[in-house]
Amino acid sequence: MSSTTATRPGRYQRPNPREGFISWITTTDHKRIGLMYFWTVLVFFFFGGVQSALIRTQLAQAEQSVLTEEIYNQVFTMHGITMVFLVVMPFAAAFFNYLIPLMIGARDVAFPRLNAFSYWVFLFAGIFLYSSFLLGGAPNGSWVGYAPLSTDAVSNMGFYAIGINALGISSLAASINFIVTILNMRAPGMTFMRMPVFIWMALVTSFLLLFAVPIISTALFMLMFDGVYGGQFFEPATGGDPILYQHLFWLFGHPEVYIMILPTMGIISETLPVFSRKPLFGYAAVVFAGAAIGFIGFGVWAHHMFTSAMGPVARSAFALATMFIAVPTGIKIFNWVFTMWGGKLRFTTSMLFSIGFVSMFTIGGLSGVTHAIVPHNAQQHDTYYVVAHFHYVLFGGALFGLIAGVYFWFPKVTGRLMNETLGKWHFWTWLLGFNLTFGPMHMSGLLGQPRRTAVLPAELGPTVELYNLLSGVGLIILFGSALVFLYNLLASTKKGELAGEDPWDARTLEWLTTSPPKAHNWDKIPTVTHRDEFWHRKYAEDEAGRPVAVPAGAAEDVGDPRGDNAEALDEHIHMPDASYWPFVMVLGLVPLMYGLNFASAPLIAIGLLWAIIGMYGWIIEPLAEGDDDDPLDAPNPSATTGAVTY
Amino acid sequence: MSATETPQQEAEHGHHPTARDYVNIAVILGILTALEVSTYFFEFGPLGVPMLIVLMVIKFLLVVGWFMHLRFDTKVFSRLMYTGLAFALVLYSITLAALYLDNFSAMT
Amino acid sequence: MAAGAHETSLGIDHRKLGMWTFLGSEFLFFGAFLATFLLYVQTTAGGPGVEIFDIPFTSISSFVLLMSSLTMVLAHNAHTQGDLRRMRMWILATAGQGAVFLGGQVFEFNVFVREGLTFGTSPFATSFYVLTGFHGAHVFIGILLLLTLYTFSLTGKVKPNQPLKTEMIGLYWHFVDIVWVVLFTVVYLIPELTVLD
Amino acid sequence: MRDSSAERPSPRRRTRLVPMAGFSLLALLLAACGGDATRTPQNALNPAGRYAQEPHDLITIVLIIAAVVFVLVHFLIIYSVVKYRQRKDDDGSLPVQIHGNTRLEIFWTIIPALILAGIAVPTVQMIFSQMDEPDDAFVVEVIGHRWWFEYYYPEHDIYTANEMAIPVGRPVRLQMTASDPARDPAQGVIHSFWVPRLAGKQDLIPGQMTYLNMLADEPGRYYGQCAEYCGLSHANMRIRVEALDDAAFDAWLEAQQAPAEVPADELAARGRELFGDLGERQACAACHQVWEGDGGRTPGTGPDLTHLMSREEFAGAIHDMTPENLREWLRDPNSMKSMQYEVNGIGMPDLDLTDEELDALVAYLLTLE
Ligand code: HEA
Ligand code: HEA
Ligand code: HEC
Ligand code: CUA
Ligand SMILES: [Cu+2]
Repeated sequence: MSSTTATRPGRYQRPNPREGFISWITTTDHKRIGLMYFWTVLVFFFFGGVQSALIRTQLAQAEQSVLTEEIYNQVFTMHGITMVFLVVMPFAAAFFNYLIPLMIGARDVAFPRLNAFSYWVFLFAGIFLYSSFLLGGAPNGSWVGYAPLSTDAVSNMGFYAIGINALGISSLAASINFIVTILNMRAPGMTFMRMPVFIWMALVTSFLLLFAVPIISTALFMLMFDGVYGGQFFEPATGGDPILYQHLFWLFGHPEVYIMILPTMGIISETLPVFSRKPLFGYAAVVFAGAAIGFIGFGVWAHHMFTSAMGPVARSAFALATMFIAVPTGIKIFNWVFTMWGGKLRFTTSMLFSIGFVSMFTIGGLSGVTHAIVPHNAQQHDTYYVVAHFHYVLFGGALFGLIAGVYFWFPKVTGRLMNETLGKWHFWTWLLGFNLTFGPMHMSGLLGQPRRTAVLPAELGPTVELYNLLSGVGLIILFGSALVFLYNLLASTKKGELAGEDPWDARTLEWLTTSPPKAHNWDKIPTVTHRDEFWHRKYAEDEAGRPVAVPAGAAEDVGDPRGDNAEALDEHIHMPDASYWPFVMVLGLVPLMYGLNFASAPLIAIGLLWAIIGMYGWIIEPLAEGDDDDPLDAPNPSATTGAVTY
Repeated sequence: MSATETPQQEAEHGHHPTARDYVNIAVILGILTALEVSTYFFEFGPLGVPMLIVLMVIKFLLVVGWFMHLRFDTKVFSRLMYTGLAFALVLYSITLAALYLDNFSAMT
Repeated sequence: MAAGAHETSLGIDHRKLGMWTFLGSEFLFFGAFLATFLLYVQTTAGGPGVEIFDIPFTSISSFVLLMSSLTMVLAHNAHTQGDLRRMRMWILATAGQGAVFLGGQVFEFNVFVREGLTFGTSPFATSFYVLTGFHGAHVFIGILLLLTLYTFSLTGKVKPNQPLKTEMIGLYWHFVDIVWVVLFTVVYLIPELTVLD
Repeated sequence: MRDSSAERPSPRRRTRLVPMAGFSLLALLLAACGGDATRTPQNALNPAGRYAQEPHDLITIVLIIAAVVFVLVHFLIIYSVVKYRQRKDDDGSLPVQIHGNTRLEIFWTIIPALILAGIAVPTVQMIFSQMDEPDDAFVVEVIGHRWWFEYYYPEHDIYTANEMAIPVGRPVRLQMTASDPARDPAQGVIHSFWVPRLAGKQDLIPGQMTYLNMLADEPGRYYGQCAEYCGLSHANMRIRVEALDDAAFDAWLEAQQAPAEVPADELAARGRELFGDLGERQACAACHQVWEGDGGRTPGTGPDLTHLMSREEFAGAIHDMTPENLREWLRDPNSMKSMQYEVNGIGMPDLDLTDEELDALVAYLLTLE
């Protein structure tokens, strides 16, 4: 944003388009990056959905062979990978990106280019994973990739090890970015205990990622070294221990499931109060419980290994830890319910999904507790009972909440409302289809149906067959429902009812600015004096605790609670400029990933070199033209003569 | 971000170590290393391992505290580092214990 | 992004906070490989074990790496005083010592391979190479960063009033150093005492 | 109770859909408890011995507690939804802004903690009691291969595959590991042994030994299958356990210990010859043992065929032991079960057998009583 942009001699032209393809490739705006995450996620969700449809078709009847075992195994593996790493996690990242700066009163995240980098790594790692279908078959060692099966070349798990590792880099960069943003960029007055719960959960999630991602990264490196380069980490022939892999995977894997649910818990903690017209019941307890879940969540990993080679002491210890994670979760459930208690509930679609979340997640959580009963876990483990459990927490939990968030913040992002009638259709069919798909799995699991089997054995009996058929029917409903959602999204973006600035009578800071927000979010950074700041600008409480609208002509002027905003622009707003470099650098990752997978030294070298060059471009480029991080940045003769890297 | 990397800012934290302090620390580090290596040449009996661990911890703390300025910087940094360190220590110790002590091979 | 450190909520520069956050997570990265190595210290599948280590040799390269931390912090010290010339000298010294350490590692690996400890010989071998190899990769990146810093201080991209840049690279460098402090003791010295007897 | 409640979803009011879905689930759960063994032979809710019964009793209690919590939470949700919904005639005023209630919050922290502590005690006790080695256990060694189970009876020097016979009323201790193709853990992968009505599952780890206790109270055929994903044909790796009363079990042991008879019939004799020598092609005997009494029994890389006909099913217990099936199996094994012999040597190869060879081999196999 300065006059020097066009005039610097000897330097490449910095991109600064406001629209068009290039503007998306080069953007560093957290809102645009959030949107890119969102749309990419929808596409991957569609893929994951198609894969689940293949699974359900194959299992619709006993002893079918619509798919060969080979294909089936690839399909369920990619389904798990897609849904976990390419749908739920980046879905949360979409919300984090869009909302964190808005909710804490910042103009962007701490490292805007790193943010773009995270997105591009995510996209290209996803494409890399899917390219495996064309290059000798997709990974087929399941999403947990247990060694030594996954070090066998036939499992194609090189793609998994390398692709997920790349996704880990993306997540790690994003988590550092969000941690710094939240710790360091809060608006004046936004103390920790005034932060929205969503921000708290984003912070906890980021810390979980920060500490969990390096662990999976090591596990995946080991898998890659064993599988592609002849390493012996998990090879029993030379004394390698396959159980080590399981520990490392679940050391990450269990925090991971909370990484997937905590963002949703944050969303719910925003929507329920708004639509109940009451503050969140027990804010401190909800925050504390969220942190406790994150913390305890690091100490329960081996509950996925109760039937593995673990002795009774470890089994007992992890059973205890696992059970007690229900306590903080229970605190949250009850606090949410009591947020509704005594309120005035408005059943918007967003509210319905939020209530649906509380209900469905409770079911999934309770079945989770039954897993911790180790003697009986030996019956449940690796059956459809577990499949039911985790779809209830992931789909009924994480996805329900994320969708509640979509309906809630859609007007913020687009300035328009989503169609409520379609929304209600979406919700009820979604709820019905979901329960029909996954409810019966509890039973088919207990009746003896193991997971990850390409055939439904006829000997399990007609009851189990019936349940499987029901699951298939449920999925058809889900697909219809998803189409309603998709239509609603697209149609409402174009011609949805105009939302105005504050359609929900909301409570938090992001509603203080315009919808959609300007590129720089705030004309003037607001000063925060309360938790639920925006609400407190609109209402005061009388002695009885009853809220009354702020008097003095406030009512007629929506702009008034935005008092800060009405003033003129802050002196001189520096926004980070767009940049090619994150994208360019990530392009280098592509040859690197294939090179590692096919053990090709030239490809690896090209990739590394490319990435390093990209990195230099990145370092040399000032964050914003003319707003170099050095106030002394005068045209320096040596700057053009001495620099060689571009 | 900008113009904050001025010498004055460092001064705000007060008692900033001098080059001489750094050299002193390095001398201590060198001596400790020599002590460590001496376990290879001399027999320390059962004292060897505990001694090595203590020396390692001291060296670690010296580098972190002085060279990385943790002693003089804001607590936030210490918390970040020690949280990571504590997580690593606890989690991997439990893992090793489970693998070594409490599996079937150990049972029989 | 307009916010400088004076405007941040914690009064700390973003980059330094980000670096420390990152370093916090690195403990878990190296920890896993170290734990793996400990698990496999004696799993040599008939191949060479810890007796292959040449403690005097590794001691010297460890010492060099340790001293590179001194030159690193001196470089930062010089930079805080705005003395780019001395800063550059110390940076070169640091990078040089890093290179000596790396050279030592390459040499050591070569010797080991010749003595029969190849990457796929045993879990011991693989975990040793991967653990120390990843540390070496960190040193290598550190050297690249140092040389970049050196060049940029010549071109004016890094200026006398920007010691934070040196400090950040220093943090990374010292971290790599403390990892080696741990590795040297746990990988080389302690097994030498316990496993061999 | 019958399972049929699943088949007729009854029309309900929308607002109650959520709880109703839950309740019908619970009803289904209970319905299956007494499930009829022939309709659901792999039913974990229908235990047939103490190692399956005890966990089942424990989980029943936990499920009831879970049901109570479920009902409670949903009562609260539904009550709030009905009572506190914004009415049509709403005056636009806002409800009292309650920020929390510490006493209530402590209450719902402590109560769940107490409940869980209550569940934890018997759980931990049972973990130990289930894993303890029983006193007079009958030991069977189990090796998981891709994709079939091999059993060895160390006291009697018996090898068999997929179908295992055990004595009724006596605890059986399985001593398990995994390896591929034969006893080489280098290519082994993890499997899991699971016969729900007799015991929970336990993984088999290549290079390590794991143990599992089982007990059958009644004679009968118990179904199970591999429960840890082990690659291509994981779905086709099934288990049959035949629990026999003492007399029958002794007879079984005796029959299995006997060497195979050399067939008299001409075609079968020709088959026996081919079995040992297929010219250019790999002989069956390279992988399969048919023990005729000389020397000790030495396992091959494929199932022991000495008493093949004593088994009702073959190939990971997915096919009935009929001459037609056997013939098809020898003609084109991959059509009967997905394997990857060509890729990494796992499974049974296609040996391009001619029709006569097939006839002879099948005739021979049929003599292996
Ligand atoms: C979002 C993801 C998510 C979440 C939140 C959870 C939450 C929980 N999970 Fe789940 N889990 C998964 C995702 C998740 N899980 C996945 C993906 C797998 C399978 C991985 C694979 O193998 O592929 C899995 C598998 C899994 C297993 C291994 C099963 C097996 O393979 O054998 C276990 C075992 O203990 C378990 C336990 C739990 C527990 C105790 C909780 C608890 O956090 C739940 C707590 C919540 C409640 C209990 C409800 C509300 C509480 C109250 C109303 C208070 C009162 C309650 C009581 C007094 C009980 N989970
Ligand atoms: C968040 C995670 C998540 C989600 C949402 C889902 C969703 C679904 N899952 Fe799955 N699932 C997993 C995570 C998830 N799953 C995991 C981790 C595993 C374990 C894998 C393993 O064992 O390794 C698994 C395994 C798994 C199995 C077990 C396979 C086996 O063990 O053999 C089954 C079986 O039925 C199944 C079914 C389904 C179904 C029917 C859905 C449906 O609910 C899907 C519904 C989706 C749609 C209907 C998509 C529609 C989308 C659109 C229409 C958008 C269109 C947009 C554009 C075109 C731009 N899943
Ligand atoms: C390279 C090894 C190999 C050769 C040669 C081989 N088989 Fe097999 N065979 C196997 C393996 C492995 C299995 C187990 C396959 C499975 O169930 O997954 C098997 C299974 C069988 C079974 C089913 C046993 C059971 O109880 O499940 C029969 C019968 C059989 N083979 C017969 C033969 C005959 C007859 C020949 C020769 C014409 C032959 N095999 C050659 C490896 C071999
Ligand atoms: Cu063996 Cu699955
Ligand atoms: Cu878990």
